[in-house]
Amino acid sequence: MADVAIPAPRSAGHFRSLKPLLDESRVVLAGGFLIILALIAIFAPWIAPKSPLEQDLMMASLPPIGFEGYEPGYYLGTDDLGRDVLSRLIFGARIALTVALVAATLAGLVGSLLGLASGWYRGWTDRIVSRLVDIWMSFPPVLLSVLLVAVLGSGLSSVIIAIAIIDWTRFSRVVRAETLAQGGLDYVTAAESIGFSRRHILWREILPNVAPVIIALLSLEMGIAVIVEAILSFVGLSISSDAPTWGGMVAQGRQVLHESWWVLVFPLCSLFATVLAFNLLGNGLRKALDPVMRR
Amino acid sequence: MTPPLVAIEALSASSVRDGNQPVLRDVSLKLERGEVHGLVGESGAGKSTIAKALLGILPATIHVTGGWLRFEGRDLLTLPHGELRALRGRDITLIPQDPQTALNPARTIEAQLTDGLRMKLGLRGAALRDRALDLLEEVQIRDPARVLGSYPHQLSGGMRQRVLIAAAFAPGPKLVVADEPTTALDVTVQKEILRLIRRMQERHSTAVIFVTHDLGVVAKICDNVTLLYAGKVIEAGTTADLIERPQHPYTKALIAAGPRYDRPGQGLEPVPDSIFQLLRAQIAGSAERTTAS
Amino acid sequence: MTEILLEARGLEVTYGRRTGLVNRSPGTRVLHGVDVTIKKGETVGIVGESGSGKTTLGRALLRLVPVSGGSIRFAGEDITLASPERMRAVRRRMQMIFQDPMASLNPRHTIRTILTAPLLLHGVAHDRRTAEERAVATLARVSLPEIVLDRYPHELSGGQRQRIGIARAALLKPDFVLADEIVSGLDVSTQAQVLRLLKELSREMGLSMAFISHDLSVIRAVCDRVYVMRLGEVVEEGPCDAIFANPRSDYTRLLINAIPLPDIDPDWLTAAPVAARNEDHAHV
Amino acid sequence: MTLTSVINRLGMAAITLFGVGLVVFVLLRVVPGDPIAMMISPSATPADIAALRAHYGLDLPLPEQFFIWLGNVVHLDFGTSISLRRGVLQLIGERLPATLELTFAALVFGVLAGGIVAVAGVLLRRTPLEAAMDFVNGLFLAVPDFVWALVLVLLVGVLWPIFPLSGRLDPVHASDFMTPFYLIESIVRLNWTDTGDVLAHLVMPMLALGLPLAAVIARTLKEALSEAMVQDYVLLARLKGMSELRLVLQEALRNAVGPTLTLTGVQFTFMIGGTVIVERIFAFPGIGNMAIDAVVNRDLPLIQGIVLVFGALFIVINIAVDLIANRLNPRQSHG
Amino acid sequence: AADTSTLTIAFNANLPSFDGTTGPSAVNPAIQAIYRSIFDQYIAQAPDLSFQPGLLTAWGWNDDRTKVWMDVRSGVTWHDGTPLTPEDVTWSLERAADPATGNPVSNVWASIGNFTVDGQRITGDVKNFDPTIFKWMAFLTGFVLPKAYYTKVGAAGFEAKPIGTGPYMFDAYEGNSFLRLKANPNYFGGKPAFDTVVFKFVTDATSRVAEIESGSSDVTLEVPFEEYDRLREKAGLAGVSAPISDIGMLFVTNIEPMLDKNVRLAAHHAIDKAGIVKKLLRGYGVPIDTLEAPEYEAYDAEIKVGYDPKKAAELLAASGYSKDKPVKFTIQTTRGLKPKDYEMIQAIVGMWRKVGIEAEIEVYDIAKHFELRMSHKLAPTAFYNWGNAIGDPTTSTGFAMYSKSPHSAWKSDDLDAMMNPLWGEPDEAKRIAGWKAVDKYIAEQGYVIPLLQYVQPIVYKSSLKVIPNTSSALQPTLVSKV
Ligand SMILES: Nc1ncnc2c1ncn2[C@@H]1O[C@H](COP(=O)(O)OP(=O)(O)OP(=O)(O)O)[C@@H](O)[C@H]1O
Ligand SMILES: Nc1ncnc2c1ncn2[C@@H]1O[C@H](COP(=O)(O)OP(=O)(O)OP(=O)(O)O)[C@@H](O)[C@H]1O
Ligand SMILES: [Mg+2]
Ligand SMILES: [Mg+2]
Ligand code: NI
Repeated sequence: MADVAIPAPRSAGHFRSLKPLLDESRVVLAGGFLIILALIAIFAPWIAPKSPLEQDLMMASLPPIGFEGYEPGYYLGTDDLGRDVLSRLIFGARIALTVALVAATLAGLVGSLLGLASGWYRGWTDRIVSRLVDIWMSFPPVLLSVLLVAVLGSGLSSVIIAIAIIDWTRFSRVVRAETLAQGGLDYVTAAESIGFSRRHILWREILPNVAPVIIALLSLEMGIAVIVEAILSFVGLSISSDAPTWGGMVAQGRQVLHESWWVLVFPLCSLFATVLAFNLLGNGLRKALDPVMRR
Repeated sequence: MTPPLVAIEALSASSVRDGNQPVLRDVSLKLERGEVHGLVGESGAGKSTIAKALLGILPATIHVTGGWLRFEGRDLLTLPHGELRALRGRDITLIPQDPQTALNPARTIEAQLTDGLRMKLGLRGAALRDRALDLLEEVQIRDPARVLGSYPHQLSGGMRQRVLIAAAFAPGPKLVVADEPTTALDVTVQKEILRLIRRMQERHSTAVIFVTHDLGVVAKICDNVTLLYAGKVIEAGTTADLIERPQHPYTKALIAAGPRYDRPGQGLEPVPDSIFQLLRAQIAGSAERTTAS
Repeated sequence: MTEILLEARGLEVTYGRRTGLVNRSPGTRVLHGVDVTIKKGETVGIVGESGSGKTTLGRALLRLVPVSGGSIRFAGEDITLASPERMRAVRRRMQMIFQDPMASLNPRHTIRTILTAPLLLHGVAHDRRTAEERAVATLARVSLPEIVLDRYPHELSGGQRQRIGIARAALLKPDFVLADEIVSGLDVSTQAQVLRLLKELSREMGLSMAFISHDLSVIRAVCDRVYVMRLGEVVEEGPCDAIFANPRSDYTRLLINAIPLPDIDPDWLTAAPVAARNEDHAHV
Repeated sequence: MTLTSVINRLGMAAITLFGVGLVVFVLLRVVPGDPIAMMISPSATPADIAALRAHYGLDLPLPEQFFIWLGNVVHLDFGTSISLRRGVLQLIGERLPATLELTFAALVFGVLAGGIVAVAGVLLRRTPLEAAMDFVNGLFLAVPDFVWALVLVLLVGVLWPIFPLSGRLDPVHASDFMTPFYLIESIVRLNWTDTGDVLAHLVMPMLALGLPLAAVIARTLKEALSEAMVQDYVLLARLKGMSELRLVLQEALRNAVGPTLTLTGVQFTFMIGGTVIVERIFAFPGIGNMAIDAVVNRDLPLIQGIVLVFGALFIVINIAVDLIANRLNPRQSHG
Repeated sequence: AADTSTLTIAFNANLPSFDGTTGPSAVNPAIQAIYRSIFDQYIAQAPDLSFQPGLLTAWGWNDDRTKVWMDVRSGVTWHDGTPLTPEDVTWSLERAADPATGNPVSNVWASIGNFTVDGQRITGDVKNFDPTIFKWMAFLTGFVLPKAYYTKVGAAGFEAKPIGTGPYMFDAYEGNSFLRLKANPNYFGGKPAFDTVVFKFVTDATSRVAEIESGSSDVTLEVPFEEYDRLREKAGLAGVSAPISDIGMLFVTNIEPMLDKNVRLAAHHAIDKAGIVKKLLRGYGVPIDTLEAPEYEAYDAEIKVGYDPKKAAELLAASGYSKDKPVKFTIQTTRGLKPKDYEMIQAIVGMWRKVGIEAEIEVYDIAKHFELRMSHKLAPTAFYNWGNAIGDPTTSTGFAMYSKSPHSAWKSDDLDAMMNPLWGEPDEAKRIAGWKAVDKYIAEQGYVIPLLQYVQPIVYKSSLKVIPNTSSALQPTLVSKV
């Protein structure tokens, strides 16, 4: 029967949306990098050759392996306190990823919820949320984050909260627009005509369709969070204890650049690579997840 | 003897995107000067692919795998890029399907209508404007001066399609490719547009390739028809022959499937599966023949 | 015998009206007092050119767009001002099939979810298993095999998707179904299948149906009665046979004359020009 | 825009500014760090401290402080800076022009550079060069402005010192300006030496601020252009024989520029925020540089004033962007 | 910096205000160099902190310390050409004493008053005896401002165009950017070396390095020591570094666990100050054990605490702590305010960890430090740097350790009892000896942990000569052409 000649699904079952993703070599590359980074972060204590905090002033400012005057065991050299750069990088990945994950998730959660609500219920909810977004966006973000960290005191949680407080608007705006767009599509009318409650429609019908946008934004936001943390460290306001943050290492390495460039260059590279990976992943996700369903 | 205006010979193409699935299979057709030739078939039959091949705008994902495509005896497939560029837009023009998206929303009608005149005919200044006004009059637009200064969103769908028709006939082409030019329009507007195309075509004795999926439209406007299925020519001939004396069972079945307001008892007969099987067998058979030869 | 199921009197719909303090706007009225009556088991066609308000009328009947005037009665109950809760209960008996089956099926749900969720919601089935059994039965009714359940909408062909749309509407055994341009995107052969299916179903289930289309041939093939709309008003109404045989309104005549039938008729194109239309300045 | 929509926007702007003022006010009162603590003498008694606090009006209850401040702001009195001991409005009036000139220069640079890259990228579609450009652009997207500033200081400043690294003018030869808009004034006066000097001082901070913007614009615009390039009207124009460059510029650009414009508006406000650090690094005498000092000194009236000005700028920019978008979109500009 | 009669200084701080007697900027040691260029102090101070005649040529108390007298230099003119009068001096003194003007140390100036003028001599009453009052006249807010001009143009007018009696005159100013001064040809100390002096305000250290390295500036200061060593070696550049009157220290607050003397002393003994100076500061710093730097009057070389991790561990063990069961507390620090401040604290925490102290670092900014210190809420240990350009023990040990001072962290009666009589001690020798005793006691008790005296690095073009100033103020008058 001609009409039962059902076209074969592009790929089986629930993994269907992974396929176009994997077609994008950049996404694979970026995702692979981030997975390795995450593994390094999780297993930092076992991977790092030294303790990131252990300092030995006698071993200060050693160059990386292969450069004149290196010491075996210090693969990427040491900083001016004699701490192992590689180990600090590895533990820094922990902080970077924690900040990225938690801050982006928080911002995403708050922003998406508000965006969904204002895009779907409209009316007063929308008016209030939109005004709040306007107010928020009018603040210069760097100034706001500096003030926030000053209020909250420095520390990992303060940085995370500050980023979430500043960046939720990014989500709210995009998710609102997407929700508005989705709300106008016929499948929503279909759900209404079947008799689903508005809340049910929001969570079960619209959310799954807005989710790809949120996921892509999350990935981009993680990159942004890493940068913001670096900016705060740079201004000297981030994680307080001598925790090894990349941003802090950059700020520190900057002062000794001509003496020991490796203290600056390696964390800067890690920072770039990570932000780049998050950006690539986010854009890849956006492209790959979005148009599949809308043809 | 002058060659026919268009001669397509054994044209085959396949889609890179869908795993080298054939899109056109040994398609041949001829088009004389001043003839309106219909291309009909269901969605995906390859109608637009033929139209695009004529215009030299096949997407990179479709590869021609064999055959010829001659325009006044010159093979369009091997024509140097410069000559092709000179040819299209002057000798071959297009009336697109969707008047909503085929006009640049950011430019005035005048600018878009006169592009071809300026670039292909070298008209300038007052002459250009006069020609544009004439063209709009020709496609029966009232108050052409006002329309020239308008933006597309200020015109109705029918008016936009008229503008597009005017633009297509502007440089005095030998062939106009019309890819479903009325599908997006209301029936009443469709009738006017069909009438207009026919009139313009007759006045300028232009040949038209008319792509549609509606046998009714074909019956009203085309001189000759080619019916396609899955990239293969199923039946071709004069319109009268094909509509009134269809040979192939698929053609018959298609005519029977369409409802008709004047025969309420008839129509709505789905094409039987046996015919699809036949079609598939036919396609497979000819494919074998090609590989064998 | 012919009991009235759905009745609208003087229906008015206005889009874009705002009543804010600074932000007010009278909006544009697109339905100007439309009367519609649909009897039990009857299929009513609504025809008219693009923008004439067909979709708006259909959705207003289901109270899916806010109604700014007139009244709607469904099965004897005035639902013009029914509460959202009440409407949700009524909706079980009023269903809808959409023009674009791709847009009307949630791209993130499997057919299984799409078909079982309404059953579970309205308590027609009390658990997943019975719901699925019902879904499979309905699928069979629209000639689709069970394997379709695990597919996503984009993994089906256009005709199949539209049959899923029909299945979804039929699932709850409604009294009334609104079908809005449901075949205009389909090839003739597929169109014939879908229309046949719809006719059979409505006969079997004793459905009342509002069938929106701009194609008079299709209307003629499936409807008992027809409403011809123009610019938000009904210009003519009556049984199909009567209207097609003897259209009273010029507009109806115009519509009928514009249909290209697959006949050789050299005069069709050149026959008296169709009446001028008000289409010169279409901006809103 | 109609009159009601103008009134509407102004009303919204007022509400937004009120909200901004409230938030910054509350935030500042909970920030630890007391402006008074920073200036008391080692031998001060608690009474001295209380007197000083009263002197700056910091002893009143918070709501009262807020409404006093708000009332003054309505009369355009932003108070007096604690650390600089001058009128906040006057200070901002002096510094804001520097920031505006800098950010506008960066905006122009970002738009031009980003636009050119985007157009080039579209013209080079499906060539290896396109991939390379995308890759480089991706890298640029990952580099925040303050890192650019560092890199520029280290590389260009020292290795290839053709542009001055600090300030807005060469202090030795700086002539007298009557207005704080040095660039504009020097151009108006046709004093090209000054113009050259001001421009040379702009280059480095402008690059630091403008490069990330350029990267963002390049990406967004290229995406929109690519999308527009497959539209029917572009196809039709191509059939008429237009060159690719003309297709991009004449057919696609105006239709694609909308999202980029909105984004540029948003990015521009981010950029004004970015001046906080970049101006610091290049010792550029703008409002961002002053903002850091204000925060370090807990100069409450000054911070409040600066944030409010930033907020107002944001609103103005957004209205401007909307107006431009309206102009460019024939659908809206008509009738 | 193209022509040689111009001196361009890449300066490390911004100039918030031209009035060096009011507001927070008045007590900011970094910008005294600028004030000292435009204005003169009542009493001048040489680079070695010794006092010299300034606008006053002679000064002193009467025998029973109930009156002060001052002789005003004659023949001095303001930059606008009007002569300096004793009224300018008394007006400046009275203005400084009036808290309403916003002088942050007005109560210091309020200790004298009721001035009478007789020729060039000013006589005033001592309201309450402060032995350091004449030292303050060479210190913060000790500037003479023009009475007539100031009253005429007002505060705003003065900010727009300040005039003083100093070696350089105001020429052009752009906030956060630069200040241009020109030579005062009528300066009483002789015409200064440069026609024009430009202060570029470059607060970012790396940018300052770039400024001097690219040749845009002639002199800069407070660059990272690594850079200092590198730049000094470069052709065309030279460097000078000297200890200054600025010390790095750890405040100890009298809360748990610092109430335990063993913990305090252990924390002190565990720090290898010499190691920190050598490795972190590349030798640029002088380890100290008291709040008095060697240049100060009350410096006592005898007071030594010493690096002794073993002893530290023993002390901790006596209180029941060990590496496995460490004593835990917070240490607060600024970051980037002083060279290597944060790194030093990290190093100290590392050293503490080895003896059984587990300290958590909290970074704060300087504003928060002030508030916490004023409200006595600092963490058990808090890093700060203390400047004392007059070298008097009251302004170092005194204000840092006296419980009634809002700047002290350790507040205890035993210390107050020792210090109380010293504030008004008229006998200078007795007074200094008293403060030495206080310092000794503080070291024994571990009430504060002094770390080091800072060294100021100055880099300049080798065509110049720079005399380092112990007070840390890089005055243009200390720079000359070779
Ligand atoms: N860009 C493309 N790349 C690859 N294959 C394509 C592309 N566009 C269309 N095809 C394939 O070519 C075949 C013929 O498509 P074509 O557009 O010519 O059909 P059509 O007859 O015009 O159909 P319709 O009536 O829907 O317009 C289809 O199978 C389609 O999948
Ligand atoms: N959500 C809406 N907001 C504002 N105006 C609308 C909205 N939906 C439809 N309209 C307008 O209402 C009028 C009637 O639209 P409707 O969709 O009901 O027409 P229709 O007869 O279904 O047309 P079509 O055949 O094109 O589907 C049109 O002028 C349309 O522009
Ligand atoms: Mg087609
Ligand atoms: Mg409709
Ligand atoms: Ni108009």
